[in-house]
Amino acid sequence: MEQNLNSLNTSDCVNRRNTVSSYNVKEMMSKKERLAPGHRMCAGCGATIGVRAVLRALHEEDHAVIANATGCLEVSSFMYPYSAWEDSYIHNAFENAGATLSGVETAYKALKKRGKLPKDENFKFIAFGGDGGTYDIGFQSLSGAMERGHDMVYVCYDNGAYMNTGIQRSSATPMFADTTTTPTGKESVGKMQNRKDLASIIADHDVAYVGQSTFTLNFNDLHKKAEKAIYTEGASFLNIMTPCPRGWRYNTEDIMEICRLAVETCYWPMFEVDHGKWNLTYEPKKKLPIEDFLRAQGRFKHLFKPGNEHLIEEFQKEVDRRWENLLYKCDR
Amino acid sequence: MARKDRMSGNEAVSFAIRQINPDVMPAFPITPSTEIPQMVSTYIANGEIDTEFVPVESEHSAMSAAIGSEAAGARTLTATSSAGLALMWEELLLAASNRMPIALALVNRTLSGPININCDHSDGMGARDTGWIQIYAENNQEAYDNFIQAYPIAESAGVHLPIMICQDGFITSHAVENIELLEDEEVKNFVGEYEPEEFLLNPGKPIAVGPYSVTSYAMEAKKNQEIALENAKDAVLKVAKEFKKISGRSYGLFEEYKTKDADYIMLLIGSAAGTAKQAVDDLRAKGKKVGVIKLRLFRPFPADELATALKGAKAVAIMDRTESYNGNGGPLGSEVTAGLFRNKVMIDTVNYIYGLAGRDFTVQEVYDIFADLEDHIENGTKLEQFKYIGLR
Amino acid sequence: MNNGLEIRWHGRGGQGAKTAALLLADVAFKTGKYVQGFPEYGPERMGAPITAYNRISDEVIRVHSNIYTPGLVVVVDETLLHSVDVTAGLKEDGAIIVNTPKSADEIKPMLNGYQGKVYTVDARKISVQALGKYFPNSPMLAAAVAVSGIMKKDAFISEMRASYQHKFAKKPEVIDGNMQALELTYEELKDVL
Amino acid sequence: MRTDISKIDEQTSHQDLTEGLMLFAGGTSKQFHTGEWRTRTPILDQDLCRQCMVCSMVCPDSSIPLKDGERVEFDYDHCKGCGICAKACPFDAITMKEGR
Repeated sequence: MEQNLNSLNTSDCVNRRNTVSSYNVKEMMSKKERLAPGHRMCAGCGATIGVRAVLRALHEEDHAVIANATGCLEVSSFMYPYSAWEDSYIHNAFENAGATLSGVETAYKALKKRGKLPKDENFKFIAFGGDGGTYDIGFQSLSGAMERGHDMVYVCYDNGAYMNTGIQRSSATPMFADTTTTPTGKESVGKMQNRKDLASIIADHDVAYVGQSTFTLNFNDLHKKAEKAIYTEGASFLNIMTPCPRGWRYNTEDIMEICRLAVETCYWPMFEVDHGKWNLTYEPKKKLPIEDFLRAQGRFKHLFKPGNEHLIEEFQKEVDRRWENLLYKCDR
Repeated sequence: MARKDRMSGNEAVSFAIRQINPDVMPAFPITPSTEIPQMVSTYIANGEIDTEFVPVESEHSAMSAAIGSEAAGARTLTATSSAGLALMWEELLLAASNRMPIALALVNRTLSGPININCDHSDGMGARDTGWIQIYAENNQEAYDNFIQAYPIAESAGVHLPIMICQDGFITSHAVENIELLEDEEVKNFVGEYEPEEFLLNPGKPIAVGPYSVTSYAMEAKKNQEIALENAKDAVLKVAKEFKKISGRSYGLFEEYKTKDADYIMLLIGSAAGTAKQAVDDLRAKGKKVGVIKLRLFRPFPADELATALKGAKAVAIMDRTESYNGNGGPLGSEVTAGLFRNKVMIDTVNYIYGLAGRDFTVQEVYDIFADLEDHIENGTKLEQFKYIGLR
Repeated sequence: MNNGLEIRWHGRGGQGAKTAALLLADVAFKTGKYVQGFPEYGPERMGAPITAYNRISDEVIRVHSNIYTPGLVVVVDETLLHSVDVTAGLKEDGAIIVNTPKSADEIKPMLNGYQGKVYTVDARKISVQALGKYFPNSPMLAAAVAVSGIMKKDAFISEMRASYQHKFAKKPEVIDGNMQALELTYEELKDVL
Repeated sequence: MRTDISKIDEQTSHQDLTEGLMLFAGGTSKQFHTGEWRTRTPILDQDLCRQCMVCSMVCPDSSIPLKDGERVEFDYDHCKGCGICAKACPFDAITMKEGR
């Protein structure tokens, strides 16, 4: 386990300094930036933090083709004639980043085979989609691409709702979240269903590699998973929690704390499935109560009204159940 | 040298694909086009071609993957029919707006509902405004010849648009008929290598495809796409001219059959044209001045050229093998009459809907239609301008 | 269509009537004719009545409609006579071939008063004798060629040998049986043609 | 045929736009200055900075560049002033100032 290298404790500077130096952050950060500034994402957006972390895992000598599902990231990062992408980039539609990139990857195979591309130039293939384009409308296309085993990585930047269209619920939205299609009211306490566990579903496609991660202060966990996903032959999937200050209703600067709480409460477990082997990549020393994560966000404000304690209990039960289930899968 | 053979329309298109050996083919099976991906897969399995086949999980993904592959710099095609084309609809628009010269073998079949597997043109006509070049075939020979001309047209400078090569489901796709095939080498030379100037997989020369566009650019982009589609008309003629050199077979925007002195002309698309030509021969033998125009290129639509070709006729039967549900006729009827009006060719027209969902269209019905037109002109019999034929 | 022959096949899904029609197109093509072979398609599965067609001509064939006034009808399954009007539109100077152990005279009353020529072939007997199994399409194909006279027997036999050698390259044991079935069919029809 | 986006703006006529609105170039967004959006501005105290690079990692706008292995001044042309870097800095070397 790597949790020692991967501490999330923001109050311990010394520990953090050790952590940071342990995977040569300087070297990592000195790499050429592959996501240019000047894109139109909201100030404080989690998605582009995630994109940058994933792209840093690309080896500098390798080229990439990035595919992007319609969503915040796409409309903000390639608004004609401004592209934030230093690599080749293709946006096609909302529901088909998986299929589109599988076409690109197949073309690469075909052109390489026929000697139409330089032998010594390598391309990697990375798709980015939000949870709408991944869990929901793009699910079939993703499932198909994963099942066919294209040598690509599909990265879901999961911010738990359709943020691009104005914070409508998705199947990744957590239970009880207040969204514009699950608004709270006299007869409603927000979304009624638990979120879909997409990382497990993709793992059950028997793909080469699946990783679930989010932002830790040193980004070591995410970096390693991204590198494994990109450089493991075959289809890989990364599920990255990328908070959305607008949809979750927190102050932009708090993003790292939100991520820490998600992980420490076991709301967002950090794990990977490497060729079918489940590994827990981080285990909190002391699991925090879920209300710590919920309280930090405006979308759960109604849960803290008197009389709604049972809802938080229910949420906690679900988190516990999923965590136990994960421990079992990871043979812990 | 030409080789005489016999094969079905699906076999003919698959054979053309074998001779072209494109880079990538994503496809999902649907009757009656299913045989095409099957046959291509068999060619690949036998090592006759080395196209990469992507067995996608839907037609939407087929066209999505095709766009990805074409943008990546690979010559790409797919095949489909009916609901498959309908499921692709969003992607058809994107293939065109992204200016991807993808080829699609469309085996025409009616759209649901009711669900039915037989031929009409509701699928192709439903996609008529997606920005694709559309070419229709009368028989297996034309399906083959058109497919060989597809890439040279689509990849032409100033065009760069996707192309749909259509043939009638079952009627030609599953009917074995005589055909003349070109030699592999002739086809290979004719189609040539695909060498796009800019593509995703060009190391060190990144491109970006599929932007969000604010209004200030989007309308201009659509105009550019329209210009490219207009340019396709010249490309179709130019490629046809070259094709004649290797095949001896002539193609244009449409075929005029005994129309020069014709008083009555039937204008139609696809396999029924052959039936109509047979009827014209029979009627000519009886002294009737009748003719047929078979439209080959439906998109871009040769409105002016058709108006000129129809100018001398007394009346025209415009045949649509699809219902438009607009209360005003079929797509061919609407477009031809608009073209006639704009060119101030004021002749009588009747727009017939025929052959929906596989309803047979017979020589006898062609006789009947010409008789109706003649009766209308000679005796002043009133004739509805929009009617069904072959309906119980 | 001038100077051509139009043939309609009646069979049941899975019996090979469609294949027989395509094989007949193949054979006729080899003689330099213009041909068409096409089934009438629906979602029918095994056992349902199906129809297939052939046009064979010395001139280019352009008509793409079904055949309504055939010169020859081939019935691959006798039981269809009860449910399908197999002689509909059949020309009186044409002919019908029925796969049955019965004689032509026994079949005639079942044909809605059809006055043209009637031939019968016991394809089951022939097939079982030649192949050990019931595959009616080789005998019925031979009968169609023999009755229509679209090509001479010798030419037909040699064409079919080549065709079977190609088709059954991986199952050579089937070739001789099929060839024998063709011969037996000619034998059976010898006296009536 | 590489795209020079300085020749493309909202007045450009249709003939002069790129085919299919494709862009034959990468990273052109640098020419769009999102720093304009900023209402709070991060300020670095060089003395407190230990060059741990956390700020650069957490920046959503790629606006904390490195030079020769050291973080240099903020890219104020693009920084939107979200404040993530200031909060994440383990050494309190970044403070947010109101205004641009």
